[in-house]
Amino acid sequence: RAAGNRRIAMIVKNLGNSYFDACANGAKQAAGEIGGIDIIYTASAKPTAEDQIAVIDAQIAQKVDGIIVSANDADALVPVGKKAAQRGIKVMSFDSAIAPAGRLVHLSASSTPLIGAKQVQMIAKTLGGKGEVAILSAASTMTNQNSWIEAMKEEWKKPEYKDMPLVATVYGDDQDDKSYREMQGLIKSHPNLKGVISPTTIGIRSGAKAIVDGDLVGKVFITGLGLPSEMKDYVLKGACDTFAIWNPVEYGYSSTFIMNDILNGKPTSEGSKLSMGKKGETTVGKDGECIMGEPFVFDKSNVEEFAKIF
Amino acid sequence: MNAPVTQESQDRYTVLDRPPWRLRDALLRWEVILVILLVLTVVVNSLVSDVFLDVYNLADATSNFSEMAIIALAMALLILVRDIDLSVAAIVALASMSIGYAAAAGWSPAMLFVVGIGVGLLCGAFNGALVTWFRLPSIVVTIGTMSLFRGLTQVILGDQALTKYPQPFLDLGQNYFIQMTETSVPWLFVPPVPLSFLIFLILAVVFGIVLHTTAVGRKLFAIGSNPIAARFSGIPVDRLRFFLFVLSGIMSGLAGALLTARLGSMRSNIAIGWELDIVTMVILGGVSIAGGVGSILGVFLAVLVLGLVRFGMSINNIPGQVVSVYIGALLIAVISIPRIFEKLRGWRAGR
Amino acid sequence: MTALLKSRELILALILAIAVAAIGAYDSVFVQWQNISDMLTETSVLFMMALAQMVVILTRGIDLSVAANLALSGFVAALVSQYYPDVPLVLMIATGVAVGLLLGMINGGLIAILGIPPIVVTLGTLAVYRGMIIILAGGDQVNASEMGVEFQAFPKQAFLGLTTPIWIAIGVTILFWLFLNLTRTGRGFYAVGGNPVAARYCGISQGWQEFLAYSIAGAVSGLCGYLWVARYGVAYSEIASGYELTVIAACVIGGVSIGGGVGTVAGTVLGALFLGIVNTALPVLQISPFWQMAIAGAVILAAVVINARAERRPDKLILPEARRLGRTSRAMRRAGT
Amino acid sequence: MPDPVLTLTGVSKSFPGVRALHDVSLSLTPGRVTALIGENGAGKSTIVKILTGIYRPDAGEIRVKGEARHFASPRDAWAAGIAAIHQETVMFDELTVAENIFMGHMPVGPTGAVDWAGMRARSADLLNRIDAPIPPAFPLKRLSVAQKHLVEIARALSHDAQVVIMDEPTAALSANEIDDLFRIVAQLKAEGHAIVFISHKFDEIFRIADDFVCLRDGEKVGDGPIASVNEAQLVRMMVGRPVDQVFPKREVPIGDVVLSVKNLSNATEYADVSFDLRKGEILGLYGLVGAGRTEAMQGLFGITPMTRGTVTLEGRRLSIGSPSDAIRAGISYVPEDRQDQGAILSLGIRENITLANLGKYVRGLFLSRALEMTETRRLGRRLAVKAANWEQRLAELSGGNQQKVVIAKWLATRPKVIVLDEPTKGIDIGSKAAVHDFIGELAGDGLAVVLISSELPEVMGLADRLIVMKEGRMVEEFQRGRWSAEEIVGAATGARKEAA
Ligand SMILES: Nc1ncnc2c1ncn2[C@@H]1O[C@H](COP(=O)(O)OP(=O)(O)OP(=O)(O)O)[C@@H](O)[C@H]1O
Ligand SMILES: Nc1ncnc2c1ncn2[C@@H]1O[C@H](COP(=O)(O)OP(=O)(O)OP(=O)(O)O)[C@@H](O)[C@H]1O
Ligand SMILES: [Mg+2]
Ligand SMILES: [Mg+2]
Repeated sequence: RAAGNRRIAMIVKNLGNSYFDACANGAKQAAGEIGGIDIIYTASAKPTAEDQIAVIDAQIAQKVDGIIVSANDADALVPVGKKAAQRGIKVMSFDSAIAPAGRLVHLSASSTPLIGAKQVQMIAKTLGGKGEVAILSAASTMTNQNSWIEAMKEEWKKPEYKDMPLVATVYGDDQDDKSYREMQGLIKSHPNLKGVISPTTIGIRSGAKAIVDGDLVGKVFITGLGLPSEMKDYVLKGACDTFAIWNPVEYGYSSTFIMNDILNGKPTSEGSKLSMGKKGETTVGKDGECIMGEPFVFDKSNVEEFAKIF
Repeated sequence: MNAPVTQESQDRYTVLDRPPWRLRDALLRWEVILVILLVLTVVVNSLVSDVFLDVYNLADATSNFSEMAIIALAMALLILVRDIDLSVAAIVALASMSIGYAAAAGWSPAMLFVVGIGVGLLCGAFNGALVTWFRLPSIVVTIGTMSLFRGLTQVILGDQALTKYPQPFLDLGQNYFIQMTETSVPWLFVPPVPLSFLIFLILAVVFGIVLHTTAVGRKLFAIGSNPIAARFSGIPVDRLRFFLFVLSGIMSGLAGALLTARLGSMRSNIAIGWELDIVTMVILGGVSIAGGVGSILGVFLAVLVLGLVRFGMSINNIPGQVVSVYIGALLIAVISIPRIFEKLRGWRAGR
Repeated sequence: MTALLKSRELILALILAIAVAAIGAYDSVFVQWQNISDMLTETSVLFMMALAQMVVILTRGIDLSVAANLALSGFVAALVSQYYPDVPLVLMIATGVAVGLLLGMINGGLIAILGIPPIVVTLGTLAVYRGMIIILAGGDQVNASEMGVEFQAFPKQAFLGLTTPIWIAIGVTILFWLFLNLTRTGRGFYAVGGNPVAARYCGISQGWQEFLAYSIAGAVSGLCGYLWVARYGVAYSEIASGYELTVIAACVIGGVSIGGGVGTVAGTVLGALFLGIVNTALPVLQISPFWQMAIAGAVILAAVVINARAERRPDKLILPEARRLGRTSRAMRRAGT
Repeated sequence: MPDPVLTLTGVSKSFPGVRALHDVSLSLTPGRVTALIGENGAGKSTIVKILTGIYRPDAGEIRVKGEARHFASPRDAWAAGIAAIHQETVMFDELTVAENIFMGHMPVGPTGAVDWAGMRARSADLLNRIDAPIPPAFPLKRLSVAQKHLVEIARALSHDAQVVIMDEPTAALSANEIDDLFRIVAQLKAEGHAIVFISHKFDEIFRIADDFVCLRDGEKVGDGPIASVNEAQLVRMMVGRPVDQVFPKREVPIGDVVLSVKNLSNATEYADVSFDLRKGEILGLYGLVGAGRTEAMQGLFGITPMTRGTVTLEGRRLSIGSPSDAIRAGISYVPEDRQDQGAILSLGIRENITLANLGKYVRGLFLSRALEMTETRRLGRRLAVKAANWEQRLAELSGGNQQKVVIAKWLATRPKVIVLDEPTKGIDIGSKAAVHDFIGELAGDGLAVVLISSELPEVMGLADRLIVMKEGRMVEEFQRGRWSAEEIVGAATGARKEAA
């Protein structure tokens, strides 16, 4: 690394996950645009708070300038976040938040209510507002999935969904085989099931595969948060009508720009504005929450084009 | 008569008090290999990175493995007597959850530790009872209780996290228990020490003394070497094994309390997968999985080697899974060294 | 052999039948053909992995690296499919098997030649194999759309109402049965695990038997790696993580003794079936997901306790009256005729 | 005399720190039984293992029918026509009788598949040949020790070997089974096999052997036809000095009753065992193998606690639930199964000897190595344990020396009552004298001894009183001087009762 460069560590939940790889690519892109920044992209072997703390400790030991984290646990990372702050290291979270006490700002891809509402709206549109729906989530311990499910249930209270009851919530633990089995179980135990929402990239791809494999295309639809490269086939085959996600490349990109502003001494109090490079600006909200934008919706018309990118 | 016969037989063989000291034997001792490895780790790390030899960094590094290391002490004794406890991480979860609820009910920090240790004790007793009463292999029982204990945590906790703890309790886990104190001499100072590492140090000394110098320790070696003969020698084999499972539960409960204080939050996946890391520590420490062989010093050294290798690699930004590859390779390589020497000696002798 | 020996499998089969009947009575979906077929397909990998693990355990060993091996060899097979889509499917599967075999041979070599305890070797290679996936691909994964169509379609094809994974599992099971019961090498596993010293005195090479056992476990893991990756349409470092313990649990439920030398193909198949049913029945029965792990744990414990009861040796029957009542003499007479 | 079928010339073998064999030569002739004799650790079993391809000699040559052979594995030895019954039990408990007989050389059919039916048929033939009607499909774990032994013999025969080696085959057998075995040996001899027979019992050697080879400390010190030597000469050759051959009975005053056992019973193994044992008394317990002596005494010792009956020691009712209860009360038990129940092979001599009463060596909180060492040296020398040093692991000692260490362990507990279960099983003649002397001395010091032995001369030489057991019950009691070998064996087999 060039001497005098700033070092920003991007610490994600786990490696070998194309979503986070895309985020890191975005971060490197931003670093190139800004100049004078080195990105350290790393993660622990297991997606647990304990292991992530060890990785953050190693970054603190190196006295990096800033740390961007996708947290495995919101509260458990607070102490280590505070320790970093004490040693003059700026901490922010993206994707999956650290509780406010442990970081300066959190960049949400989109607002939680919006993400939740969006997914309910997507399945309602696909099903025409009629039919049983279930949720296939990641592990029951994952904070962002849980808060989206809360938001979905909030949206569900609206009268237009009265013919579209939520019948079950199951957990595939972000493992393909378990998600697949849970999906099969859902289909069998709820013969009238029409739709499934899966707010996780692993859940949605395994769920879609179970639909295709079970010859249920047209009978059951899945939606949720997925990656175009993984979902392309299933959209084309019809297991999935629409799904959403933000662009993870942009997500990493924006986070890096925000961190750059913080390192440059920009205030992070409520109401201050932080740059997201060519994505514009974001305004810091309550508890240091920032929002990148709206989730982007994919369907037959655009999925192939984006599949080439992420 | 035959009195002279026995008189004569006293002097028939000269039997030495102990084997003659040989350099090769000493060098091939497990602990010596580990010391060399430890020195190597420190030297290489401090050459590669200038932030390695920093007392605060090292103190932080110890807090990341001390809880596991505490459990490893009990696991070493279990493996020594040919048992194993794969449910330790699940016990940590169950204990941590109980602490979470007790904290929410407003219990004092001391009581939280008591709760953690108490729950651990119960879990350990459950394991011990299944293993000794039903005469089941411990690896099988604890694979079952591993699911059962963590499953119970999930049943009770669902998707919730427990995050309310009294501040003094959190301070125990998050601040240094002994503060850095410098003296007028630059190289003479009291380093900062986290509570968990301090407890590990004290326990390691206690375990080492009990195992290597007391009658109980000798009995454990006997059980590990031949449990049937040990029973015939009047050693309460099942009672001691039961006790070791309880001990393993207690250590897991204690580790659970320390971990909860350090994290300030717990979910049902806390400490997941620790069991294999702990077994790795014990095995690298030279405790034989076949029973009857091992030392606490070895386990202590292995804990430091593993912890510092891991820390050293992460400050060089090597990702977690790649670190695991090195650790796995290290484990096999180190265990192979004496065997390769033996083979070589055998070949040379054969020729 | 004698009915006495088979009693353990009988008990297990009985429990299984009762469980299926009870679940079926509670929810008829469970006993519909579609569900049973799905269940068998899902369990077929477990069948094969458990059988291979059984051979390892027979030699007093244990292989903790099977799941990591499955992930790595599945990943390599997927890479072949991604970069050389024109390679015939058979060769892709063969690649998976070959990689698995190689990894198994590494385990076997370390264990048999250097004499390192199996748990140590496989604990080490477990981390190494899984990490190799990250190193190999720089963190990339292979997605469904990147794998060949045929590559993914194969595990879904059905003949005579059964999918290919089921047929493969049946074939592998028969092979294992023939191998373990009708070959000298097969009986050698029992000898080496039952009494290693005695096996040595009988001219059976412990090292060779061990090497073979881990190689077999490796090759089967490779085959299952392909099936897994093709079935779930994704290959990356975390697939089948923690699966090794499920495989061992299946063996143990099936009555394979961790102490070595004891275990049958029938028992292991029943053990795998048992876990397969538990894993697939819980979602179908709409049991709260939070309960699933606890129930699985309780079931494993119950199964091993029952097994231990069934296996408990009768005391020595020295007193004539005890012998008259005892089973030993009766069984002896039966075996004699 | 026919040509030798097998010759061994200049064979040497060392283990780390031990020279087990040095320049040993011997030859075996068809139709003759060669006895291999020597003290514990003399190297007898090492020769057996070299002949069966388990160890490779460091130097020397093996010739079979004049042709030099190298045995890399037991298979090579079988191929050369050599089969052995080893000193260690070499059996697979979980497999069937037929598999035990044919493990390592199972018959295969044309497809390469194991021919189970053929294997069972051949097993049945072999077993019939030695009058042992054990069903070949029967699981081995359900056989008695004697039956297992027959299976081992059948296995040795299954190779169609010209040379059959038996390493202490009689150590675990009682008189009747030994007679059966000798019948088989005679039959093999008549069929033209060359037989190697290893035993520490001289009566057996003189009964069955034609030639002898004597080893001392790994070297051959004599050989020739057995008729050319007498027992005293053999012993001198073996030990290197004269040893008094008769088991001398020490006359000691018999004191008050120490132990009183009434109606000791459990459900399946023994019933109504009752006796009084006095200070200084040696009570013999005789019976066929499998008569339940071991089980009854293990019941007394708390291994498989009795279900009925009372045990009174020095007037105090005991309730013994575990060995530690028994040891605390002052009862010790030297088990018959050295490898599993007696010796802790991976621990050293010192650690073994002090194990049963560790409390005695504790100073403050810690074990005192010095105290342990004193006791180890005292007992080790007393029993003439042959070892390089007192820390040597038991695994590296010969079988007989292991047994001595196990006896030393129990003597170290200084009990009031000691039960010795086949204490001299596998012990050489010199050490046996030492053990016997020691037993006498213990009695002289006021210890009460129960001696289980399947060796009739031993019990008759040492015991003050003799109880014979059969099928889990006491059948007769004899007083010293008022017994004969015929009466005792008759009681043990049941022949006596039927005659009466
Ligand atoms: N595997 C081994 N490693 C080291 N030393 C050994 C080994 N096997 C035997 N020895 C040593 O070799 C010597 C000869 O042992 P061996 O077993 O042949 O004696 P033996 O004559 O059969 O005695 P016994 O009558 O007690 O059976 C002994 O000193 C023994 O300690
Ligand atoms: N039927 C059997 N099943 C399992 N193990 C047996 C059986 N018979 C004997 N054994 C084993 O062999 C050892 C010796 O038993 P043995 O047949 O000599 O009976 P015993 O009661 O010890 O004879 P004795 O009364 O002559 O001492 C026992 O310790 C036991 O473990
Ligand atoms: Mg011998
Ligand atoms: Mg006996």
